[in-house]
Amino acid sequence: MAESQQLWLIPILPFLGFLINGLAGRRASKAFVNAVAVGSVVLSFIWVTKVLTGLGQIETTHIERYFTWFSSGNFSVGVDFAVDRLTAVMLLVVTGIGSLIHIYATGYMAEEEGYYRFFAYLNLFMFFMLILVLANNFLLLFVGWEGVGLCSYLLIGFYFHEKFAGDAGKKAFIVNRIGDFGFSLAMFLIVVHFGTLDFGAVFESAATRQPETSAGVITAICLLFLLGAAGKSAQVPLYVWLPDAMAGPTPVSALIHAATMVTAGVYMVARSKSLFVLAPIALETVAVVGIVTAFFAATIGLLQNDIKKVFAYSTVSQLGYMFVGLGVGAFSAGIFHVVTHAFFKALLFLGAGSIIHACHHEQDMRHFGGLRKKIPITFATLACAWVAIAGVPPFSGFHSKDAILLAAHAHHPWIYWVGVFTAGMTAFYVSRAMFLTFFGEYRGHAHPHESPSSMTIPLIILALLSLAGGYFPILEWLAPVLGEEHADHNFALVAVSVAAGAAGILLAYVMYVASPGIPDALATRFKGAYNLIYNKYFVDEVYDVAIVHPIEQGSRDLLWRGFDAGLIDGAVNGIGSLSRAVGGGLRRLQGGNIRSYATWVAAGAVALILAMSITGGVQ
Amino acid sequence: MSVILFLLFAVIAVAAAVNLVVQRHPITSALSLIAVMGSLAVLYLLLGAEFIAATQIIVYAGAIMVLFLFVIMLLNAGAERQVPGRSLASKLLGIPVFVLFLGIVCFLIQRFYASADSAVEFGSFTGGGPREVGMALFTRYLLPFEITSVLILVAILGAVVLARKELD
Amino acid sequence: MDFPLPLPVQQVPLSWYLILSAILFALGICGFMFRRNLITVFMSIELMLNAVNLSFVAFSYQFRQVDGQIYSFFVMVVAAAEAAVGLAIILTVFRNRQTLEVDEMNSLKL
Amino acid sequence: MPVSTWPSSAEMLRFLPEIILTLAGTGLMIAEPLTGENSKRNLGWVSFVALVLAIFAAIAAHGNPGPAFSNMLVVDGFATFFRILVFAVGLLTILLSLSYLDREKHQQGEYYALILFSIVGQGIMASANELIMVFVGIEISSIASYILAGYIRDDKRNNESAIKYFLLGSFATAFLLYGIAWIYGLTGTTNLDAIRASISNPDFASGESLIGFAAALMAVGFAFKVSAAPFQAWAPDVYQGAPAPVSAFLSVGPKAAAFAVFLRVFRTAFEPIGDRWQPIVALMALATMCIGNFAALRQSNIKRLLAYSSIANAGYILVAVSARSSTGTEAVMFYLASYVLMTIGAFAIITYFSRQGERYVEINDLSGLAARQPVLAGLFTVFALSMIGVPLTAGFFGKFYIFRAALDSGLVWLTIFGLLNSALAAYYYLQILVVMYMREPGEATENLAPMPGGIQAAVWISAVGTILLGIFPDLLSKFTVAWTLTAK
Amino acid sequence: MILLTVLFLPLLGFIASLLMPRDNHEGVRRFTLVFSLIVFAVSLGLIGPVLAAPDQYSHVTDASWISTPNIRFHIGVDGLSLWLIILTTLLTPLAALISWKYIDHRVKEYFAFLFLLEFGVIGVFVSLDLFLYYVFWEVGLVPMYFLIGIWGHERRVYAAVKFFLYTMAGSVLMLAAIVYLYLKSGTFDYPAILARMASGDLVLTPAESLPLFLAFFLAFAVKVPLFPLHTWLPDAHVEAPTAGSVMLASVMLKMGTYGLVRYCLPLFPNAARECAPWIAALAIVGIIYGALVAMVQPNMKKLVAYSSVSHLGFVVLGIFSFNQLGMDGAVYQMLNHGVSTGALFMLVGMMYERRHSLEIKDYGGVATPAPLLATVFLITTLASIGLPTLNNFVGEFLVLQGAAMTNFTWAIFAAVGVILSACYMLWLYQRVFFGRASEDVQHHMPDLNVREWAAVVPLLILMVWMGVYAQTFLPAVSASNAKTLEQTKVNAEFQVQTPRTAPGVIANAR
Repeated sequence: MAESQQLWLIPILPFLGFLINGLAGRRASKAFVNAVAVGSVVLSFIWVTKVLTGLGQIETTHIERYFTWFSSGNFSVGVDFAVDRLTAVMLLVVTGIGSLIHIYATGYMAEEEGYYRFFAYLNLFMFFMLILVLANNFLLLFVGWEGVGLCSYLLIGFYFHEKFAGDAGKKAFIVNRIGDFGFSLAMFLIVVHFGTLDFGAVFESAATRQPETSAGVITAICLLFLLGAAGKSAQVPLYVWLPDAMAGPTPVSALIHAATMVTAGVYMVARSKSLFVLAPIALETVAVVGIVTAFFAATIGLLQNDIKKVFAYSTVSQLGYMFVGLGVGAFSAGIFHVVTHAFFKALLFLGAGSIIHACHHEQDMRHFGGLRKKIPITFATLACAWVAIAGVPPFSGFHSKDAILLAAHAHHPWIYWVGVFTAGMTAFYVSRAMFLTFFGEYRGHAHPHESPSSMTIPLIILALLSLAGGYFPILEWLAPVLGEEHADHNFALVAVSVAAGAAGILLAYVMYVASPGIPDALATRFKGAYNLIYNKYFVDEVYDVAIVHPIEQGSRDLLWRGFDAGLIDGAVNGIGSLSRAVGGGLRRLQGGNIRSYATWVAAGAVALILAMSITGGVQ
Repeated sequence: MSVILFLLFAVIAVAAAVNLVVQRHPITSALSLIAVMGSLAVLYLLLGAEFIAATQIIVYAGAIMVLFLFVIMLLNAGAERQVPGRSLASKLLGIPVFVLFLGIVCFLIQRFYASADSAVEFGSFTGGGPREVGMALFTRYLLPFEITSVLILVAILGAVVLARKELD
Repeated sequence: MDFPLPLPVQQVPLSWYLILSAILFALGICGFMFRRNLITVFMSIELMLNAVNLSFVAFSYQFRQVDGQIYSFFVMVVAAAEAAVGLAIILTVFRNRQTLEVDEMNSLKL
Repeated sequence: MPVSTWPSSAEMLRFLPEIILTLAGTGLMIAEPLTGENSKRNLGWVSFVALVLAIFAAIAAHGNPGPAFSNMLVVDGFATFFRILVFAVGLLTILLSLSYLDREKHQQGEYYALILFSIVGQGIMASANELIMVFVGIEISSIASYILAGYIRDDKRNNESAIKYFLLGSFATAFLLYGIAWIYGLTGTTNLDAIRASISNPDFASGESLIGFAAALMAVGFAFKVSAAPFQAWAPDVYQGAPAPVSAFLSVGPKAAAFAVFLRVFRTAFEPIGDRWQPIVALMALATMCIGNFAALRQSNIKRLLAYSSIANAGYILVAVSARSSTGTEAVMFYLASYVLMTIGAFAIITYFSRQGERYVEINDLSGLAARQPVLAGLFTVFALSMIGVPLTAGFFGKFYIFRAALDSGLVWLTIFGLLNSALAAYYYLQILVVMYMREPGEATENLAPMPGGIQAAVWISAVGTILLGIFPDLLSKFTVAWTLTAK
Repeated sequence: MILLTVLFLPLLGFIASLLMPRDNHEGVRRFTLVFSLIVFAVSLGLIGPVLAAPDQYSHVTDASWISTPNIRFHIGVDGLSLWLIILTTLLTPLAALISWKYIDHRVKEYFAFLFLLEFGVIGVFVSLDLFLYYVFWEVGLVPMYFLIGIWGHERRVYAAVKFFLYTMAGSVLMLAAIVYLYLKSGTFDYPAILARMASGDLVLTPAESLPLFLAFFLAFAVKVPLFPLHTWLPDAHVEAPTAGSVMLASVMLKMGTYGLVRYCLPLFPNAARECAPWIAALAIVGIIYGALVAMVQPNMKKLVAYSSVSHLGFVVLGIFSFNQLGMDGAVYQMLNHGVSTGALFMLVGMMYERRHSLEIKDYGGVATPAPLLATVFLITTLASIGLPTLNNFVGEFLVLQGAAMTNFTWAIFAAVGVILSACYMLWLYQRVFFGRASEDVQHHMPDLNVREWAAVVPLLILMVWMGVYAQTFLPAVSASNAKTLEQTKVNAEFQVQTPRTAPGVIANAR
């Protein structure tokens, strides 16, 4: 093993930040809080770069074992960190974008109450996210997995005075729990069949097993992992929490719900690549789930008016793309998209935050308009993100998305076509958002102003990354770990997808800049479809009616009042009442009358005589 | 002869006992009881228990029953009132219990006692005279005999405690 | 003692005595159950004791032993003692309640 | 038949305790009219001393065990145990009575004499080896008890208690007597060992049915005395109506002696037909437990509640009787001892608490006692917990020994029902605790005079004994083991 | 000697506090705190020798107590009981702390009962003689009855009586079974009985061992409480004073699960294995049922109580998985539940002290006036729902893993409980702490004071410690569980060799 790189410092720095801010932040000055929060993450980023330079090409996985977390019998779980090329990418993304967003947040959150609390949570998130990425076994990964979920919960519910924030946080956590349910079961199956949770050991023994004996189990494991990933990465049918999660402060949306945490599912599937490749059915399912999600979320995104909601559905949709990438075997492409998406989606959110900040917490695009001139830096940077996500060559989104779509075409052409159509929609709704926000006349009542430099600088950096990110050699870098894609660069296919993007932008321009009456006309014309999509297919409502409500009502009326209080306690109390009734009956026999008592004595005597003289005596 | 005597006095005894049970007035019942005791004394004689027969008349019929009569008269007890009794249990179970009890006892005697049964021959047993009784009482049964004095002491004490006039 | 027997001998079986005893005993039970005067009830008990005595004497004859008779003697003593106490109790009851009705003695219940 | 000579001094010694008590009782009768109103209390102390002497005499007698008076009596460990037990009951009863009689203005020497005579009867029952002694002992004990139950003769409750006790008691005795007659008729003897020998003889003429019949009649008498179902009906009325110290006495003394006799007769004389009576006694035990516990659930009067509780306790003891083993006998002995302690303790508190004329005998009168009189409530709690059978109290070990014996004899079903019954019983004892601890203090808990010394002594002795036996049952169980009824 | 001290010091405390003057409330409180801290400190001395040989009994005292029948005062500690004892001694001073202001009448009796409770509970955990065990088992009942009945809320009497009767009814049959075992084996001494079973001197036929097992099991199942015998628990918890709830949840319920591990499995391995599917089914139903019912409770304590039903379902499931992981997890989960649910009850109690209500609807927005309380509550909540790095996670994971190894379906259903626990706890948290604070809440919810801090901080530390470095605690537990499992196997093998055994039993004895 190579010399120790002190990997533990990477997550522990933000954790220290969390501790300091959490314990002392309340009474500390903002400057101090800023210094601790930003400083710890930036230091962590620096440490990451130092570690990665130290490790160089990372031909083999670099593992550092610290201590046994718990052990039972032959089974033990260690706190072990590992770095390979995949981890390296993720580490850079997480700490890098994390640093930017921390910096941004110092400006964005400047006037919020609970400032220290926000940063403490954010640091805690970094800690868990880094654990997730660094983990060398499934359980430690799960620690990070759950931890980021927790921070997500805390940060979504940051404005805890508002009911919707609390609701959204809870929803996020619980839906994630459903995913974790799958994740846990997958782990259980792994332990049952492989006896360990260490990545290396599991993958190795999975690969050497006889496929006919273990295929079913591995498929099951992978499907369960998929459930977990679907929860975390907001895939159908568990995507519902992510749009609601926008209740949190915007930097949170950028960091957690766009750039890092939600991609954990993708990371996890990529990490488990060795298993997934042994389970083609599971892989297929991943692809289908991905494309369905991509398409489905994109349609919803078309009609949202809340700028953050639009981006949220966009995130869901983009995550779908990543899943498609994984599902069709283009793991590197999936991760590549993770990276580029982290750039441009973080940028989109931060930009949106900047807009919201400028417009005094207005998020409805119908109250924006013409902001291009009022907040030019924001506009400029957002435009970079726009072109990136719309797949305009040669910007970052184009590269990663095309890598995925090409791989998909090689695999299942229909996925490609749906993907292309979705790309068109993506271009449309992002353009729509851009047009509604920055073009036309200002329709709001606030006095928009440009954000402070602590916010704009990260925007600018991200903008650059969004533009150029596509040229990072991530595919090549990851190839040894995640395998090569064998899709040939078919220019026709590329052209089609680019065209779809262009069409989307064009259509949006027509509808929202050139002739703004069209949307309303269409809405009245296709009222049913419009309502359906506008209300997000009523998925939340269906879940409510079909799952949440029955469980709640059933628990209350059937289980608690009916079974618990009624049946069990009723039976228990019934025994009591019955006993008392018997007692009452006996009391009546005991009426105080001597002659009755004598009768009982005589009758008892008769019974006794009968019993004792007849039993056994008379045959 | 002994058959006739037995039957005669047995019938008297049963009849008197029935009378005791069916009569409403305690005096009548008391007199019936005396009749039972008298006829039993005769049967004792038939069984060769002379001393007991005598005691039966003197102590039982004489002393105890007189005490009863005294009390009945002292309290001026009249006939029971003609109201329905309050004991449901005795009303429902009384007769069945009586019949069953008697039935079982008779059955058992007929069925099982027959093997040990013997004919009563008057005069064949003469161990029931005062001498024999006295011998047994003061040798083997000395302790119980002495102890019964405690019993009687208790009875006296009880009567005194319960029936005396308040001193104060 | 020698006693001439003019009639053709047809002896009484001992069991008849026992059955008579049983009948009297059962009648005593009946008396307790059906009579409502305290004194009569008490007399029913005396009847039962008498019935027992008859059994004792009969058995005494059976074994040609005096022991059974001694028993009945003790029973008489006990009966006497009981009579003294019982009647004293009945007196106190009557003094307090002015009645001998058995059915009135039921204030203690429930 | 052997004609015995004048009793030897050893035989006299074996009967010495009863002689002492008889003499003391007679002396009290004589002294009573000669004693001034104010010094009658001293007569109580005389009886106390007599009982202490009797205990010593019983111990002395045990030093020289064996039969006495033509085998009428037998002094063995079993007899000694029960003698000491009933004498101890007498001691505690007298401690209770001293101030009670003062309070009720009935301080008389006769009372103590009656107690002593009753105990004489019970002592005889404990050592009787002859049915005639059984009978006479029961009668002495009972007749004295009848009078004691109606001791406050101008109290209607006392009257009724006495008349019920008397009539029903005599009624049951008649059955017992009839049974004795039949035993005599079937075996020609009334000596317990001889009866056993006669029954176990394979040529036994009359067959088992008649013996069963006779045994059943005797069982009626015993079952009545121990208040076993279905002969239990008298007990609640009598205990409720009798003066509180007498209730205490009646619910333990005669009962303990009756169990002694029950055991001795059935385990000695009727052991050969054990197969016949065991299931019957077991059923009786079950019925007794159930009736006692179920009926107790609905009681509001403490004395009556304790009466039902004593019925239930009789049921537990019958479980041990039905075990038909020497461990069963040990269990009976242990349980009775612990039962004596907790029952007398509880009655002692009631005696004190009820105040003149026994005004406060409802459970609700105890409301909030713990707040006003924590020590008193604590003591009552000890007794209640012991009756429930919570460990570290004597009652727990009592139950434990009983159910061990039952299981040992394969009475699994009875054990289970018994244990469930004891859980059921917890309910009404808890009710007392609830009232004492969890209610607001009521009118009845006010103006409690300080506890008289005698009652205090009785309560503390009972409580300490209850806890001591609960922690170190060996203190007693080594005697029960050594002195159990040995099958010959 | 240390163990004797730990066991009897509380008894001494009980007596001493009873003897203290009646109205010196402050004195009694201080005495209780200091004295129970001393007990805790002494109990720490148990750890060293036990960790050195966790599968053996350390600190053994074996003296004759009762000669007929031979009942021994046999006590000892192994890896299974060690942490439970420490938990008990730790929670007692904390319970005293949280009762400081809460209890203002009949103070000395209250603290006396607290000591008696500690005595009984420790006794249960250290007894190695079945009879002694039963004695302590019942002794623990009495103080809790009074704690609920005297210092509880409105329906305290009902709850106290229900608690007592439920437990009593459950445990009497265990007594019968203990006695039966004694009659079969001739001893109450637990190690001796096991030795006899292992050597084949004592053979229980299937017809015997099943009823015996059920008799033990019923007693424990009531105590645990296992669905559907749980209905006493919500009532008892709701009505009990805070410290009562804490002690009840944290240590008394463990008496049941401890009994399952300590007695049910080694004594009746075949019966236990035979019944395992049914019991696991009940446990799983309990997990889900408890969670669902907890979700709809309007009362905080009731909610936590039902959550206990759910949590303890995990413990039972783990035990009846019959493998190392499951059992380790189960035992660990006992400790975890003791820490986190104890803390939850403490916090709920603190809120009750401020607001005098347990109804969730009377709260809302508490995080605003009392952020520290909110934070502590949050951490506790997270621990309770099994967030990794906090204690419950390790236990739950091991239990579920163990269950999965035995029967994967169990794990599937049981894991649903993990989802649901998040639902009800977070919903509770949201309703109580989130939202806008009403006037009442705003003014009557001061933040934690020093005394309250002192009560919860040890538990918070434990939550993290046990969650992050389980190796402090687990190896001892593991070793003793390994021995227990071995015992169940020894017997199974023995049964295989015995021709009398029915084939079904062998099939079930893995």
